[in-house]
Amino acid sequence: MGAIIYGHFTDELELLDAVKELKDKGIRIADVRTPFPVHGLDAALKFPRSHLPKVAFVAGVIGGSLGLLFQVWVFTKGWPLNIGGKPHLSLPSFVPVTFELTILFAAFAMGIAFLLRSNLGPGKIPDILDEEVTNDHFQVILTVKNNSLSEVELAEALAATGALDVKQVNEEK
Amino acid sequence: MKKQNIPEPVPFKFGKKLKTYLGIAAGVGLLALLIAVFLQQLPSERIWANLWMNALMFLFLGLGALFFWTVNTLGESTWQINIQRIMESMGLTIPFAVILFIVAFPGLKDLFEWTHTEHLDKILQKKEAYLNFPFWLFRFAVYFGLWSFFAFYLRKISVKNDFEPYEKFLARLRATSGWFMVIFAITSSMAAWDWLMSIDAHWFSTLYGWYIFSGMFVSAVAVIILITIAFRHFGILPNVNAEHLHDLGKYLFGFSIFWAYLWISQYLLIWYSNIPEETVYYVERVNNFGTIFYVNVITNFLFPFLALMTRGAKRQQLYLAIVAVIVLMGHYLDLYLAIMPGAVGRENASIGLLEIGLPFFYLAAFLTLFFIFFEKAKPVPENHPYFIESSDYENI
Amino acid sequence: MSEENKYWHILEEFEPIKDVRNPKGREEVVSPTSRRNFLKVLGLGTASAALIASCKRPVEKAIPYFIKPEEITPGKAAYYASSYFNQNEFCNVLVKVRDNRPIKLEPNPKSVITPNGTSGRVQASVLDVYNINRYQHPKKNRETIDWETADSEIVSQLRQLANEGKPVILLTPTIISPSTKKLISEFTQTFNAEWHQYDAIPMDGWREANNRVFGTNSLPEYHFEKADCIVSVGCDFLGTWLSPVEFSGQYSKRRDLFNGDGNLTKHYQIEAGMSLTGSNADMRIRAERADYGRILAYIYNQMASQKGVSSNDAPTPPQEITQKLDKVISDLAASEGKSLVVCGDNNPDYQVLVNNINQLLGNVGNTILFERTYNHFQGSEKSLETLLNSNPGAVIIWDVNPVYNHPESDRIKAAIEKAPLSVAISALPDETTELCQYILPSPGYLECWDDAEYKSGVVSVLQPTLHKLFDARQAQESLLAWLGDETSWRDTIKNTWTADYFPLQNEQNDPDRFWVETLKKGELVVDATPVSVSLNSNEIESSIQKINTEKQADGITVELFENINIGTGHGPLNPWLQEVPDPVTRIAWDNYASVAPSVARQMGIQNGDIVQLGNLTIPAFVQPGQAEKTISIAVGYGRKKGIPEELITGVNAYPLAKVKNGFRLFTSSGLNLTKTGGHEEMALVQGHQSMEGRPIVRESTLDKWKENPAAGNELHEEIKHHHTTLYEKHEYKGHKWGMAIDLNKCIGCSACVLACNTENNIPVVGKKETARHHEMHWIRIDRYYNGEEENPEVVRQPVMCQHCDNAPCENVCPVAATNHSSEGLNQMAYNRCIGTRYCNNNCPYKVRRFNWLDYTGADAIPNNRFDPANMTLDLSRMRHNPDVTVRAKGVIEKCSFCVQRIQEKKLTAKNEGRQLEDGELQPACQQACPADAIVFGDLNDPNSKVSKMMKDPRNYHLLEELHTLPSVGYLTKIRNKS
Amino acid sequence: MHVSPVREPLINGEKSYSDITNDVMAPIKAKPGKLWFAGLTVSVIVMLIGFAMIGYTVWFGIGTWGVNRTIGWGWSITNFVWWVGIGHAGTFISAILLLFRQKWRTSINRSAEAMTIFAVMCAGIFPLIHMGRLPLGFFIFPYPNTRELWVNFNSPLLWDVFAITTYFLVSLLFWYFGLIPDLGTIRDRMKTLWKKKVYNFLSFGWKGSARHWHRHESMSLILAGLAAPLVLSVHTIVSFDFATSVIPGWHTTIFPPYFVSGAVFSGFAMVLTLMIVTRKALNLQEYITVGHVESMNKVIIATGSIVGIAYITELFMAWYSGVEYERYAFMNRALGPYAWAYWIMMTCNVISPQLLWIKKLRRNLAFTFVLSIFINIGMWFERFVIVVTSLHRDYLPSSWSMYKPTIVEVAIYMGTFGLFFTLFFIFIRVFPVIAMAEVKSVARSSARKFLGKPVKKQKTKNQ
Repeated sequence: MGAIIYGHFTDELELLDAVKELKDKGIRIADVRTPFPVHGLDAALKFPRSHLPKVAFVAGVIGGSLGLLFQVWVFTKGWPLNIGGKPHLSLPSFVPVTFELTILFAAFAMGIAFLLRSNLGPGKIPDILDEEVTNDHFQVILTVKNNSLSEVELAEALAATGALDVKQVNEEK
Repeated sequence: MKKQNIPEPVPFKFGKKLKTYLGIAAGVGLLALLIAVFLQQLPSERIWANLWMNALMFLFLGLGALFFWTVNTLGESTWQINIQRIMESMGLTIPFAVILFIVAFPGLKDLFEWTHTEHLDKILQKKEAYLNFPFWLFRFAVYFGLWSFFAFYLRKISVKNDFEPYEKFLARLRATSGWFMVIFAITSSMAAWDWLMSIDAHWFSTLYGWYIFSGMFVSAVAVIILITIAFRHFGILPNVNAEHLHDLGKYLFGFSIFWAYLWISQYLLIWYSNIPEETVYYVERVNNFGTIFYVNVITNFLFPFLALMTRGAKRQQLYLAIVAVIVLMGHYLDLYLAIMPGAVGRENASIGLLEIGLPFFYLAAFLTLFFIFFEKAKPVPENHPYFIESSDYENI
Repeated sequence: MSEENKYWHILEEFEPIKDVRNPKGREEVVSPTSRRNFLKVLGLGTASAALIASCKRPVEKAIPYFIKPEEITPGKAAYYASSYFNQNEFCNVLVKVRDNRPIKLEPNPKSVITPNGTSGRVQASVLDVYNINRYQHPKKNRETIDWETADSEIVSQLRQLANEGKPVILLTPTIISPSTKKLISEFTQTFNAEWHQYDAIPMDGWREANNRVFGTNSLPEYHFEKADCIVSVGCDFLGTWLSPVEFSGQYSKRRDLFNGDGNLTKHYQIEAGMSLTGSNADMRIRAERADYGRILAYIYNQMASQKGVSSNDAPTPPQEITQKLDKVISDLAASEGKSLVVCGDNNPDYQVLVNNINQLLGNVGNTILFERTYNHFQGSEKSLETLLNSNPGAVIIWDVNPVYNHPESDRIKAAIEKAPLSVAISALPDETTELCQYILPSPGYLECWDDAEYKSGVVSVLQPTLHKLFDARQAQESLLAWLGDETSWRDTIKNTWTADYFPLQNEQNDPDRFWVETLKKGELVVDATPVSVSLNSNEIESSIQKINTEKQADGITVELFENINIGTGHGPLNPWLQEVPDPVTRIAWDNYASVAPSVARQMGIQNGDIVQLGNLTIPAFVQPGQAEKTISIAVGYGRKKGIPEELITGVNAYPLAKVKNGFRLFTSSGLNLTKTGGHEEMALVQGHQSMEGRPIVRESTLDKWKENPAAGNELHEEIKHHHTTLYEKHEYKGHKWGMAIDLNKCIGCSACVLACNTENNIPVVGKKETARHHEMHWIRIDRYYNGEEENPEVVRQPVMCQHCDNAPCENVCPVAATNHSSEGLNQMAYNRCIGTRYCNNNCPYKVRRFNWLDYTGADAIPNNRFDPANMTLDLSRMRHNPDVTVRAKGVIEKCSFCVQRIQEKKLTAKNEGRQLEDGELQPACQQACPADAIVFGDLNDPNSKVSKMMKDPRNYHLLEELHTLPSVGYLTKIRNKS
Repeated sequence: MHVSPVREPLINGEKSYSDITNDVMAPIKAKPGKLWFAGLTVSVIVMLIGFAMIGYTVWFGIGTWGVNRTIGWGWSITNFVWWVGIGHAGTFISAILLLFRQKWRTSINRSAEAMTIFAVMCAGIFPLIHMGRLPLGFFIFPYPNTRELWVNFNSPLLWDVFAITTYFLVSLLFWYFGLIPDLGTIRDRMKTLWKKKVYNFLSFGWKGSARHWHRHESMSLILAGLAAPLVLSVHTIVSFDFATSVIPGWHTTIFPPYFVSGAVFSGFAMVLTLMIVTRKALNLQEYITVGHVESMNKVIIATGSIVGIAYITELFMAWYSGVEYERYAFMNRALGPYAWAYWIMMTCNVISPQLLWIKKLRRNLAFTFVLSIFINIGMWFERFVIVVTSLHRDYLPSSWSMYKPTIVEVAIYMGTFGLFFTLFFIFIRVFPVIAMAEVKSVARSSARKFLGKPVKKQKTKNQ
């Protein structure tokens, strides 16, 4: 049922114009694939801001507090040793480890969140329609499923924006 | 973006209303001083220490701004071009700080233990080759001479470019900035030793100069932010947009962290080794100025760190202005903590009318000079080769 | 410790430790280590069991160890009174025995001669028993034989020789054992033998001088503690002369400002090479060795003219010396009857002068007493000469090594080789035993029964503390066997004592009880007949004349001296002793030619450059304070036979000694010093000599101290005043251990270092490793020079872990392997240590030691052991103190304040339900210190000695400006000079 | 986005997007040459010798080194700090320069980051093997053990464990997540099936979707924000190893920022050393241009001058302190037995970079190459001076001594070079040395083709 229509551009400026054009026509764009992050595409596609920074923040807070609390516990409750006459609660000493754990947790939580959210990961097989999108093709993908227009109309609309090689495949599912 | 599309800035007029406000502020400051001297009859060292502290803060704003401008010039960055004239004009106030310092000169004996040459202890005798008044005065003159020269010369090149658009000015600006950077790197540290560290004459810390520098830089950025927001608000700098505020906010955020980094570096190392020759500085502050000691870290690190962490915070002008004001006050407190325990001592030091009121005079003086200089040139260096870049960029 | 039998045991009569709380025989504290080592000993089970039995009754069969002998509580040490005597040094000791093995020697506080401490050599001697190089079986022409064969062959030959009328020579070291003397006289009578005593470094010249002046060749008692003014001409009385341990104690009594009244001795030292004693002097006068005679003559003449006695013409010493001597003379004159002049030279003419000076000063009868006399140094060159000139039929050489240590060793060698029968009785192979047909191994003194009369009327016993490790037999037992006497040697001694000494005392009525009590105490003091002195001042003239005719040879004079660690070089060259650096030069493992700095500069000599002196090639060492025309070389090095290759170090300097007028003199003049161009890396432990103006050792003078007891220590108050801290001190409830070291009393003898080595199982690393600064000593004695290099002042400072309360080392250990105990100890968890050495880097005192290689064999990796001195053999490891962990490769170690002793004594006190007494608890260094310079105790107890010392105005802490808060305090050095 | 015409293009040679892909991928596609094999062989041999010497050290003990009771750390910690320092350039370039919007970073960040990771690997070896008991090294991790003894959180070495581990992991993450799109690019160009599969596995199924890019960019920015203070913290904590102590010459408060600056300084020098050779060997002159070299040289002169000022500050403050130990320590540095090391350090680190004030020299590749090696040497000596000359004469003159490395220490140091270059040789064959996607993203604003600038004759010959 759900056919996929796609075509590509060789210049990101053309792509941007095309996306705007399609959007103006009320056509929903399923995906745009580019060899590099195109400046202004996020806005054109009206992506909301990513939540990854929030993940990083929360994870950092967790990592930092765990690190700090653990150190405090070890030195005041776990086994309060007298080390060099320093106070058991030697907070300045705890700064470096707390800091490092904050960064470690934040970075890895964000990395993992990115992979999960984007469904990426070792061994994932991508649905590649045009191998040149990782080289110099800027590809626009439309689906019938989330558009009210028919396959032909969509293809025409896409071709009208100047897209090259407009093709159609039927989704296997 | 084309140059034509960039809105023309409104030339700034140092109006009467503004002058009146500044006059009132200066009056408040003077009144506080008079009350302190005649009514409260505060101990002389507290009066002198206040004059000294405010003179330093006055200098810091100009010097920090000059540094900010030159470092951005050297880094070939562009975003700051739209607010460059603010920094330039702030830098021009440097020579006037001399007067404020000289006003405090009669109090040097109250401030600096090492000036009492008649009874120096063993350690101070060892330092006498450096810490003696004639040499100190000589260095004072050299620092101000060099800084003033660069402030005026750089400004001259910048303004010239307004009338003779020529690529070469950029090169000269850069070269001069380079020289200034070298001079500044040496003199800023030395000045910090001369004017602040030697108050606690026995104490020493290699990091001290850089620590003071970081505080100075953050204070200057805070003031730049406030002026920028005001000018944007009053339409004097129509090109300034959220992107510029975002960048300024990032600097305030980043360098507050940098300041905290230097603070913890110095404190941690001295705390860790616990050698009396070094701990004496912190023991005095932790024991006798405990509240201020911790409030200092909170206002200057924890507060801006949390307040400016999000993207939105840095782009919201009112919010950013409030943060900047608080951070500026925080660094005033930092300076207080650097000077008072050594110069005044725990018995006599406190924050009262004088400490709160007197800065108004200095702030008014600073702003008056600033407005005078800002008025004298175009609000933006529109012939700067990166001017268009500066008006057309985005933060990710 | 009121009851003495609680203190140490004897084997004769076992008295179990009375313990109220613990049922008898129950183990108290058995650390895992001791249990492990204990099990190891099971391997030796038979021998161990046999040992217990052998002392009481003949062994009939081996007893398995699980039937625990009554006397032994595993994990609990027993102490036996015994004595150490090694040719020229004597000390009463307690032998600490753990699980049947003697592991440590401690001073016997009941001793009248050496109650304070021991020397380093005594401490180290415990290792000699466990020497793998010892002879293990009797031998004939290098073939192992059994004792019966050896005995029958020797006896038949001896009888034959006796019949033939050929002299049988018995050559022994000085024998101070009354029982042995009796036995020898029996032997000489039976076999028509001649008995000669031989000393490696003799004092026969001095005895001769006493004979000439006092009419007796006895060696009198010297009382340094009674002397207000000591003048020593080249005499190292604190290190090696006559009775150094005894003298150190006497000397330090008069250096005590903490207990004392400020009445310090004034000590002048006139010498050529810097000696240990010279480095402690209030004023050291540098003089050429060749000038000693003239100096003594000058002093005598000045003194005589003051006294109105006729003086003799004598050449005066150089003027710069006479100037200084005048002050010496006036000080001597001011303390008549309370002064002491001593000289270390064996030249009888010098000693005649010394005797006369002392006589003029009225010292004889005051500081020099003939009531009791020393019995050692009986050897005489003349006696040896008769031996060499006779044509002996048999030579029995008993534990002396003249082939090595006599300048005319060739003649001795020839005499031995010529003799039809030559027998060596010795524990170890050496140059002399090599030449003998029969070699009869003798055991170490810790395996022996013996007695000793060191001073007349002061008789001590030696008792075995260990079953004989090898098939060895005491020399006395051999003599008994040859005499056909069936009495055991122990019984012979006992018989002597019950016959000779029992009547002289009146404490015990029963002779058997008397014997047992004597063994417990280890010592018996009986009245001695004072030697009568008849003065003869006529000798002086001829002596001065002889000095007058002393040829002033050009060139260099070499003086040979005895080094405090190696001594005469007799015995097994103990690796511990070798590794302890010389207290003056701080060089270990070597001897060298000490050269004056000016000479060295002139000739371009650097430390370690090989120089030639006569036939001797030896590395040079630039020694500040060395006289320009004198070169000092230590004897005792360069032994080659019977020593493992790694331990062969240095050069034999004995050949430079000279026999002159029938006396062996240890100088050699008219030599040339030349550089050979070679170079040798010496194990110099301390490369930098100056304190660089730092307040490390603080000192002042007596006059200033009298005005202000904090003189020289003004910094202490100043620093204390400036002390600030960012965190409060931890509180120490209960005990807080601390140590105070009186720098005025420390003489630098290194006994503490060796005691520490023994107590704490410190590995030996060898010469190369020491040269690479990998030495492992937990305590070191820093030595600094002050003033001009021609004749600097010397200060010393024992430095061990300072147990800082704000320890920089503890902070930085990533794994918390070092931290602070609740009693203020800076403790190391060896098994936690991963060896980052960060702690050592951050220790301002550099007292931490790292196991660079597998020195101990405790490492898990096989085949990587580094053990040049055979210290990790099973045999050597029997000596280990089982209470102290042996550290593995890659682990940091350091002074623990002898925590094992602290724990032991705390437990003892607890079991006895009482408080620990002050002074009861002594770390090994304090215990061994003959000068009482180290005091340990509880700082939380305001009445403890250490607390009081810490409050003394002289007290300071090393590097106190760093606020490390050390638990060790130092008391300033106060020189008696103006 | 407007770009001022006075700016120099970052990519020369009229490159289109696919040109960029092809140029960067060329070394991956091509068969490796003889030189590459020779280099790899030498590196592997040197590395194996180094490993053998490490085995020797672990077997026989640290006594095989020249360190002693006075100088507990010799070459090992010198090398550690040196390698860690070098490992600072990569993350500095990709994180801090990203925050400062320095576009020239895109051409060099990939290889610089790889270098960072390799250098940190080399660095990490030293604190491990300098332990006397390496097999028990796991004690440094706070794991629950039977004695319930944790680690000492007061110890800077422990902080190091956390800092270096975090730095290594986060740098790896940052580097690898940046690689993912480029690995996708390689996957799509690979013809052999197994290679395609391998690269697909490595590229995590990347397909260039705009949503992914959106998140990727957002993540990169935050990662940069996290990595920037991390970079500062790592060498700060390394400096704490010394600065927290009480040893004169070690204990000084300026160490944290000065070490960071020195690290970036040495890191950039190493990047330059490698890049000047690599760009030639891999034919990437048009991507890594003289302009890049000049920019890096500017960073070098800035950081080098900060280091120089720190040296002088230290020296002055030692005098100013009036503390005799401090004064002596610095006198001894400049005039003592190790003065030669001090003056090598001064010459290489402070004096020679000042030549870069001259624009011609900044843009001269041969000069830059030589200078970068000078700086590497100088920075090694800086650490040597700090570690050894401070320790060899500290408080008590009785314990002063000298230090000389043994052949074992030298071989281990060389071995880390072997490891470093082995990894680097493999890296340039397997991964793209230039971040293709990032270069493409700035191409429109910075490539000569898009700027429509005529190719100017380059003045430098040795490009």
